[in-house]
Amino acid sequence: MTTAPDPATDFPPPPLDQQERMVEAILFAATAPLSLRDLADRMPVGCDPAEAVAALRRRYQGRGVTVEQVGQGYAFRTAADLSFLMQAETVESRRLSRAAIETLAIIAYHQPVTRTEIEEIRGVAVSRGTLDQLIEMEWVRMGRRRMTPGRPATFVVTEAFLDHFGLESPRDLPGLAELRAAGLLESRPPGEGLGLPLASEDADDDIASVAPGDLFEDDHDPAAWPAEEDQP
Amino acid sequence: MTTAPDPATDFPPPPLDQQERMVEAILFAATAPLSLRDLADRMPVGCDPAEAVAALRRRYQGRGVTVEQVGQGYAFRTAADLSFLMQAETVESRRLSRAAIETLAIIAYHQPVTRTEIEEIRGVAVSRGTLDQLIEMEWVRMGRRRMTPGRPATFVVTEAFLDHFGLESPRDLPGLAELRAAGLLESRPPGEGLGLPLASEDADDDIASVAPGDLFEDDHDPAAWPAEEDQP
Amino acid sequence: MPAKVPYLRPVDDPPAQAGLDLPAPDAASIARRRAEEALIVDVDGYEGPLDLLLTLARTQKVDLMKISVLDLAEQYLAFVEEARALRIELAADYLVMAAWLAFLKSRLLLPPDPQAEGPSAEDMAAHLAFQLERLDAMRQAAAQLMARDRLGISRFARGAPDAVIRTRRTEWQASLIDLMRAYARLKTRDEFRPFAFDRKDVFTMEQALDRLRGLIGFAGDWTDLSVFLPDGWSDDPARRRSATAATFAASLELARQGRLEIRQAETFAPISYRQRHDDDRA
Repeated sequence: MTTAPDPATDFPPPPLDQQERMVEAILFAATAPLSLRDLADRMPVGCDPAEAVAALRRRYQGRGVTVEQVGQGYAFRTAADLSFLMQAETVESRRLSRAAIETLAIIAYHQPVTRTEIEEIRGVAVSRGTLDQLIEMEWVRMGRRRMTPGRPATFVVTEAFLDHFGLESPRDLPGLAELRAAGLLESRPPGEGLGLPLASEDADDDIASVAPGDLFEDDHDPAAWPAEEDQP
Repeated sequence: MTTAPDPATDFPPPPLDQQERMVEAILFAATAPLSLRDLADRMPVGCDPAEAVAALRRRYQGRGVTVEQVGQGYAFRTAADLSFLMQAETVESRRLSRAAIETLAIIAYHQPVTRTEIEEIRGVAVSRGTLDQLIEMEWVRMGRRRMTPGRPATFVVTEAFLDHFGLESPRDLPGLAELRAAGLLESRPPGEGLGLPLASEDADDDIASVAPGDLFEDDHDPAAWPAEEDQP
Repeated sequence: MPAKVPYLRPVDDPPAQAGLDLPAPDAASIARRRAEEALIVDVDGYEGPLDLLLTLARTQKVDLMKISVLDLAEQYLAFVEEARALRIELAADYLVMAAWLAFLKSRLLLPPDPQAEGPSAEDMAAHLAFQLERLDAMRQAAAQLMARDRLGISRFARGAPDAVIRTRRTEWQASLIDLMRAYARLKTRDEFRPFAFDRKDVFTMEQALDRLRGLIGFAGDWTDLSVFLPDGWSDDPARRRSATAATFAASLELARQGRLEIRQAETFAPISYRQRHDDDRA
C-alpha cells in the first residue's frame, strides 16, 4: 500500500509483528470475515494488513485454527481435520410408543405378517409412521410378499431386533406361561379361553409363521390378563 | 490423568502437539470459558488437557489473543492493550448504579457475604433490585447458607464475574492482600455490638425471601471457589 | 420501609418509621403544608448516614483512622440542624444516627464512668472510624474493579464462535417384557368386560344380618361364630372367608344394638356369641 505523504502518517506505522497481533485480535473478535480494507480501516494509519494477514496465515498453518480466505474476507476457522471436536452427540433414551411396541410385538409373534393382519389384531389402523419407525430402527424389515390377491408385503423382525431383545430366534419369544412362571405376570382366576383369532390362522401360505403363535396354545391357563398398570 | 485399564483407552491418546491443536480449536470456538473437564469430555479418550492448555498458554503469550484462566476455566480473549482497535465490537454495557457497583465490590471482597453484612458495610439497606440485577447479569450468585440463626443466604461472585473483570480467581482482586492486612475484610469488626445505628437492622425480614438460595446449595462445589474458604 | 437512598423531602411526607416525635398531620394541615412546600427539595444526596459521615470525614483531610470522631459528630449534627432549619425532612435513618452521635458526643466529653456497662465511648468511636474506613476501602475497590480491562470493553471473546453441533441420537427403549405385555394386551383385549364384582361367592352383610337376627334368639349360651355360617359356605375357603367376615360384621352391628354379646378368649381365639336379654342390661 503506497500512500501519498499525509500528515497522519508522520507517525511510523507499528512494526509488522504488532500489526500481525492487531489483525489476530481483530479477526478473532469479528463476527464476520473482514476484508483487507476493513482491517486497514481499523488499524493505525500506515499499516499493511495484507502483509500482516499473510504473516498470520503462515503462523496458523497447521494449527488447530487457521486463517481462511472467505470471499474477499479473512476469518479464523477450525482446522478441517478437527471438525469432529465441534460435535457433541447426545444420546436420548426414549420409550417406544404404545402403537409401535404393539405393532412390533405382533410382527414378532406372527411374522411374516401383512399390514392388514396387524390391523386386524390391533383393531386399529397402523399408521405408516409406526412401521416406518420400526423399519428405520432396523428392528423390522419387509419379508416376502404374500401370495394372495394384491400380493401384500409382509413384515418380519430383523437380526438387530433379536440382538436387542437377546433372542436367538423369534421362536425364543417367551410364552405367557413362561412369563407367569417367572413371576413377571400375575395370575388371575381361570376364565374362559381366549378364543382370539390369531393372524397365523389365515397365514395360509406360511406355516412357519404359525409357530410362534403356538406358544400360547401350550398355555393351559389362558387367563385374562391383569391390566398393564397392575403388573410389576 | 491416570485411568484404569479400559477397553476405550486401548488406542493411545494423540500426541501432545495434537492435543494442543485440539484444545486450541475447542477454546477458539467457544465464547465461555471451558474447564479442563469440559475439554476432556470433547477430546479423545486419554488426552491430558491440562498439559495441552499449559503449552497453549505459553504459545499465545504476548500475542493478539491470549489464553486466559477464568476460575476453573480457560478462554481465548483479545489482548487488553489492543482494545483501541475494538471500537466496532465494544458493547454498550448497561450502566450500573453506584449502589450496584459497591454491592458487587463488597460481595467480591467479602464473599461469602450475607445481605445483612453488605448492609452493615454500606450503611444502607440493599434494595432487592440491586442484588437482582447483579444476579441477572450472572456476576453474583447465591452461596451456601450461613450456619447462623436464620440461616441467611450468602452471596458470592461467579466465573462470569471473573471473566468480565479479567481475574483468574477471586484471590486476584486488586488490593485484596492490603485490605486483608488492614483488617478491612473482617466480616465481624472489632467491637461488635457497639450499637451504631444502621439501616441493615430492619432488613432481617428479607432473609426469608432469599429462599432460592437453596437451589444453589446442592451444586455448590467448594473446590471451585478456594477463596471462599480462605476468607473469613 | 422507606427507601434508604439519600433523600430530603418535603415535611408533609411523614417518615414511615415510628419513634419520631412528629405530630401526626391531619388532612387539612397536609394540604396547607403541601401548598407551602411547592418546592420539592432535591438534594444531591448521600447514600445514607454513613455515606454522609464519610463525606464529612473527608473534609477533615486526615487519614480516616486518625479522624476526630468528636469533630465528625459535631459536623453531622450541624448538618442535620441545618436541614431542619430549612424545613427539610431527613429520612429517619439520619435522625437515628444524629441521636446516636449526640449520645456518643456526650460520652466522649464526659469523664468515663467506671460503673458503666458496655463498650466505652472510645470503642464506639473507633468502630465508627473503622466502618468509615471500610466503606471507603470498598468504594476504592469498586473503582479499581471497574477500571480493569473488562470483557466486551477492553478484552473480547471470539466474535463468531463455532457452534458445537449437537447431534441428538435417539435410543429407543423397549424390553422383552414391554413386548410381551403389549402382545398380551392385544390378545386379551376382546376379553375385556366392564369390571363387575363377581357376587357369586360373596355373602353380604345384609344377608348375614338377616340370618343372625333370626338365629340369635336361639343362642341362650355361648355359641361359636362358625355355627352361624349359612349352609354351603363353610367348605370353600373363599366362601367361608366371605361368610365369616359378613357374619362378624353383622354381629358387631347387633352388639351395638344391644341384642347380643361377643366373647373372644384371646387373640385369634374363636369368637362366640350369645343372646343378650333385656334384664342383662340393667
